[in-house]
Amino acid sequence: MDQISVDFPARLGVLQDVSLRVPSGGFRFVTGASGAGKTTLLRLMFLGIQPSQGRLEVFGRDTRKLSRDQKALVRSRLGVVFQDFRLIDHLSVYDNVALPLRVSGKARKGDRDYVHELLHWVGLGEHADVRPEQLSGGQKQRVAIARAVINRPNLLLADEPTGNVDDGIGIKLMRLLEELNKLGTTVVVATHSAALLERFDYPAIHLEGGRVKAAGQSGAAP
Amino acid sequence: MDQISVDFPARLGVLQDVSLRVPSGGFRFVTGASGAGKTTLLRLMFLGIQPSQGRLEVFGRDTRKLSRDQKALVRSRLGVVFQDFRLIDHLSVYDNVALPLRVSGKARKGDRDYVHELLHWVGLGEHADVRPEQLSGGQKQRVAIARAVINRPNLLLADEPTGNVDDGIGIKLMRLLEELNKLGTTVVVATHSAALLERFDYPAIHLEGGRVKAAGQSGAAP
Amino acid sequence: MPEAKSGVHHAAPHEPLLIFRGQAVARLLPVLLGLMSLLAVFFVLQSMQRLFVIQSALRVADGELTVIVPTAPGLPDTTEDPALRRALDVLEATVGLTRIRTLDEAATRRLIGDTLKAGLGAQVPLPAVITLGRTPRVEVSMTELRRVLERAAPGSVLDDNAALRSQLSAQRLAEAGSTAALLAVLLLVVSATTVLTISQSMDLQAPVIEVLLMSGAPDRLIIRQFTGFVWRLALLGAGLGAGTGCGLQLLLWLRSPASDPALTATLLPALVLVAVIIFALIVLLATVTTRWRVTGKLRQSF
Amino acid sequence: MPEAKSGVHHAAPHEPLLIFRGQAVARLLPVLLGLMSLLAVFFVLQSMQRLFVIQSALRVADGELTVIVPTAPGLPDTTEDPALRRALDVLEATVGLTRIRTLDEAATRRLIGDTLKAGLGAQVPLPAVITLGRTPRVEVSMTELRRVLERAAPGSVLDDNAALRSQLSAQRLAEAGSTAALLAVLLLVVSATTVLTISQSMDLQAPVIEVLLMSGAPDRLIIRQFTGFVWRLALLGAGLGAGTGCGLQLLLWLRSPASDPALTATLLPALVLVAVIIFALIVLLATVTTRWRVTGKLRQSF
Ligand SMILES: Nc1ncnc2c1ncn2[C@@H]1O[C@H](COP(=O)(O)OP(=O)(O)OP(=O)(O)O)[C@@H](O)[C@H]1O
Ligand SMILES: Nc1ncnc2c1ncn2[C@@H]1O[C@H](COP(=O)(O)OP(=O)(O)OP(=O)(O)O)[C@@H](O)[C@H]1O
Ligand SMILES: [Mg+2]
Ligand SMILES: [Mg+2]
Repeated sequence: MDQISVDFPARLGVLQDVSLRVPSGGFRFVTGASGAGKTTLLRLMFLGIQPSQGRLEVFGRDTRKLSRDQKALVRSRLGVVFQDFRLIDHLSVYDNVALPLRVSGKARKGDRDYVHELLHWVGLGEHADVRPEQLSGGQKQRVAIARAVINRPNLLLADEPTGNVDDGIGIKLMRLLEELNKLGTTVVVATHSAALLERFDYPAIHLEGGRVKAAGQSGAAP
Repeated sequence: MDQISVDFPARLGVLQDVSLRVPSGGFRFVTGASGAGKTTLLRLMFLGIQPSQGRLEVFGRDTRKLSRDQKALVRSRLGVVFQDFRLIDHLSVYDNVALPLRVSGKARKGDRDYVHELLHWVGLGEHADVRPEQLSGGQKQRVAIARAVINRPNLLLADEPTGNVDDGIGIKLMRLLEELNKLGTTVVVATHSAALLERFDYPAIHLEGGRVKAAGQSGAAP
Repeated sequence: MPEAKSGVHHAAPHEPLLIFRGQAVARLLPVLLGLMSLLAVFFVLQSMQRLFVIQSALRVADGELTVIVPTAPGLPDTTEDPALRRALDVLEATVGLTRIRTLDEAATRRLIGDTLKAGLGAQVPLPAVITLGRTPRVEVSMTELRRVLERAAPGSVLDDNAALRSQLSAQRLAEAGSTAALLAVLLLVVSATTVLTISQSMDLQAPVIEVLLMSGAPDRLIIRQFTGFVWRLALLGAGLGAGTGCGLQLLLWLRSPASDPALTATLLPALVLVAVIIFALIVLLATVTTRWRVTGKLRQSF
Repeated sequence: MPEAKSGVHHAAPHEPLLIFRGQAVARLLPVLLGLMSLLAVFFVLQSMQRLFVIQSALRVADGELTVIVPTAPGLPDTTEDPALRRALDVLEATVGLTRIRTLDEAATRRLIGDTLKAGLGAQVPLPAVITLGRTPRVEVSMTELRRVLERAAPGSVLDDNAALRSQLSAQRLAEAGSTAALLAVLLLVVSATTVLTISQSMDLQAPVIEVLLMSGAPDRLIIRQFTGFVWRLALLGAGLGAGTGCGLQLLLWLRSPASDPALTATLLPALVLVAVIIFALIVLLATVTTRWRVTGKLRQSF
C-alpha cells in the first residue's frame, strides 16, 4: 500500500497517506482508538472500498487494474471476520459457515465433516442447526471466525475477533489464527484490546485519526 | 428475583434456578463465559422475555401481574444498552438518541441541547446527523449508550457496553455510568472484560452454564 | 455525565417520532396502493358505462310501443281511416299509455318501409303507424291490449319490442355476469395485493417495533404511529390512483364522439362516487391491515 | 486448527447455496406473481370471449343473405312461380354465392311471418324466401345483384343484414376500445406491481449479496443464484395464477347454459395460448427485473 487515502462521500480524510506493507506469511495487529480507521483499512484490503487516491496491491497485484472477476478471485483467497459479524439471518450456523465452500464451487466429499469439526473447535458443535438470532454475541463472533477460516484463505482479515468473548475463548481463537498463520496464511487483526497486544507479541500498525503513527517491521506486500 | 428459570422453545435450561437481588441504587457486574446467559439475564430484567418459572420483581412489582401498559411504564423507567446496539438504521444518530424522549412524550424545550450535549460527551458531537451505517463499531456502541441514558432511567442495563471501544473510551463510558449511579440509578453491567472488573470494584454476579456461581452482596430488589 | 437539564421545564412543541423517514416502504407503498386503486376505479367505471349503455337502450325499448294498423285501400288520407280512429280510441281509453302519436307518411316509410317492402304492392297501401309510450308506473297487459285492438282494428299489430328487449336483456345478463366475475377477481387481487404488501412492510418493521417497545412506548402509541404512517401513505397513493382512474375515464368519454349527454350527466356523479368508495376501501384496508399486523407483532412480544 | 482434510479429494455432489431458504420473500413473491397472472389471464380471456361472440355474430350476419321474392297470388305451389325460378337462375349464375336454398312455407312463416304480419292479407300470398351464403373469397356487389334481381323478379328484396351488421360493428368497436383501454391499464398495473415487488425484494437482499461478494463469488454466480431463485418462484406463482385464471374461465363456460360448442372449440386453444403468453411474460418480467436489480447492486459495490 502506498500513500493511500480514503474519503467517504460524506466525510473526507478517513484515512490519509497511509503507506504500509504486510509481508506474505506475516502476522500484524492494527490498533488505534475507536474511529481511527481500523475497519476502513481492512475494508481497503478486502476490496470492500476503493482508495480515493494512492496505489493498493493485494497479492502483489495492483487492485486498480483488476476486472470484477479477478477481484472475485482475489476475494476468494481472503477470509474476513467482520466487526458486526454479517451472518445471514435465515441460514443455519452450519450453512453460514459452509457458504464460502459452496461459493468457491470446490465442493469436496469431506466438507460436511470438516465444517462440523471446525464448529466443534470454536465451541459451537451443538449449535450447528440453529439460526444466528438464537446465538449469544460471543457465539455469533465465533461463527464469523469459522466462516472466515473455512476456506483456508491466503490472507485473513479479522476485525475485533475477540471483542465479544471472554479472555479464555479469546486466547483460544487467537491460537487458531496463529496456527493458520503457521500454515502460511497472512493474518491481520484489528483490535483495541491491550491485553491481546500484550499477550501476543506481533508487530502492530497503530492508526491515529486516519494516519499511521507506528508500524511494525514491514516486509514484502501481502 | 427468585429461582428463575428461562427456557427457549429450542433450548431448555438457558437459565436455571437463578435467584438474586440488585438493591435499588446499586451497581452490579454480570460476568460469565460466552453463552453463560448474561444477555438472557438482562433480557429478563427489561421484560424482554418471560421466565418459564419463578418470580420476577422489577421496581418491587411482580412482573406476572403487570398489564401490557404497566409493563410499558416499567420499561420507560429503564435504559438498555443492547449487545448488538439495535440502532434504527434509517434514523440519524440524533434521532436515534432522541427516540426515548419522544416516546415518553415528555418533550421539553431543552431537549435539543441536551441530546447534543450528551452526544458530545460520548465523543460523537460531529456525527449527530449521520446514519448509524456510517459509524465505526465503537461509535455505534456509544450511540447505544447515549440512547440508554438520555431518559435518566431508574435502572440501567448495559450489555458489554465497552466491548467495541478502546480502554480509554471504555473507562470514560464507565465513569458516565458511575455518575448516573451516584444520582440514584441502579446499574447492571454485563461484561467479560477482566480489565474492567479489576479497575471498577463493584460486586459481580458470576454465571456459569445458566446458574449463579458467585453473587456479590445482595440488598433490596431493584 | 453532562450537566442536568435546567430545572424549569417549558413545554415545547412535541417533536414527531419520525421513525419512518426515508424508508423504502415509504416509497413503495403509495405507488402500489395507487396502482391498485387506479385499476379498480378504472375497471369499475368502464364496466358501469357498458352496463349503463345497455340499460338505457333497454329502458327506451321497454317504454316504446308501436301499433301498426292496416288501412283500407283507396282513402286519400290515412288519418281518416275508421280502423285507425277506432284503434286510437282504444289506446286513449287505456290507462298507462302516454305520448300517443300517429306518424306521417314519411316517418312511416322510414320506420317500417324497409322491413315491409316485400309485402307492399300496388294493392296494399302503407299501413298507419301509431307510436306511444308506456308509463313505468302502471302495468299494462299486452295480451289484453292486443285483444282489444284486434277487435277495434282487425289485422293491427302491437309491437312491444319483444325481440329487441329480449336480446338486450340477454346481453345485459351476459355483461353483468362477466363484469361480476371480473370484478370479484379484481377486488380479490387488489385486496390481496394490498394486504400482502402491507403485511410484508410491517414485518420489516419488527426491529423498529422492538426498539420502540423497549423504549417504553405503550402499545397504543406504537399502533398509532404505524397506522398513522400507513394512513398518510394510503391517502396519498390511493388518492392519486383513484384520481388517475377517473381522469382516464373522463378522457375516454371526451374523446368518444358518440357520447350521449344524458349518459354523461348520469355517469359523472357515479364516477365520483365510485372513485370515493374505492379510495375509501383501499385506505381502510391498508389501515386495518397495518393495525392487525402491528398488533400481532406486539402480541408476539413479551 | 482442526485437522486438514484428507489429501485425496473426491468430487462430491455440489451442495446448493441455499441462500434463500425460509425467506419471507419466498412466500410473498409467488403469491403476488400468481395474483397478477390470475388477473391478467382471466381478464384477457373474458374480453376475448366477449369480442369473439360479437365477431362470430358479425361473421354469420356477414355471410348470410336472404332474398324475398313476392309470389303471384293463386298458384298452388310457390316453387312453380316463374319469378322465383328467374330469381334462382340469376343467383345460381352469380359467382361467389353458395348454399342457395328455398325455404318451405313453415320456415318462411317462422322467419318473416312476424315482421310481415301487418302487410299480409287475403290478397297478398306469403312471399318465397331464398336463403344463401356468401363465400368470403369472392367479393359480390350487392348493388349489382339487386339490380339484376329486380329485373328477373320485380319487387324482390335482397336483405344483406346491413342494419344488424352496422350495429354489431359499432358494438365491436366500442367493446374493443374499452377492452384495449382496460387491458393497457391492467398490463401497466400488473407489470408495475411485479417490477416494484421484485425490486423491493432484491433491495432487501443487499446484505446477502454483500456477503456473497465478500466470500469471493463472481458476479455471474450471484446473478445466477438470484435469477434462479426468482425464476423458480415465478414459475410456481405465475403457473398457479395462470392455471387458476383458465380454470375460472372454463368454469364460467361450463356453467353458462348458452355455451356455443363452436365457440368453445375455437376459444379453448386460445385460452391455452393466452395463459401461456401471460405466464411467460410475467416470468420473463420477474427474471429480467431481478437480473437488472442484482446487477445494479453489484455495480454499486466495489
Ligand atoms: N460509510 C461511511 N461513510 C462515512 N464515514 C464513514 C463510513 N464508514 C466509516 N466512516 C467514518 O470513518 C471513521 C473511521 O471508521 P472505522 O470504522 O474505520 O473506525 P475503527 O477504527 O474501525 O473504529 P472502531 O474501533 O470503533 O471500530 C469514523 O469516524 C467513521 O465515522
Ligand atoms: N432466542 C434464543 N433461542 C434459543 N436459545 C437462545 C436464544 N437466545 C440465547 N440462546 C442461548 O442461550 C444461551 C445463553 O445466551 P446469552 O446470550 O444469554 O449468553 P451471554 O452470556 O450473553 O453470552 P455472550 O457473552 O457470548 O454474549 C446461549 O447458549 C444461546 O445459544
Ligand atoms: Mg471498526
Ligand atoms: Mg451476551
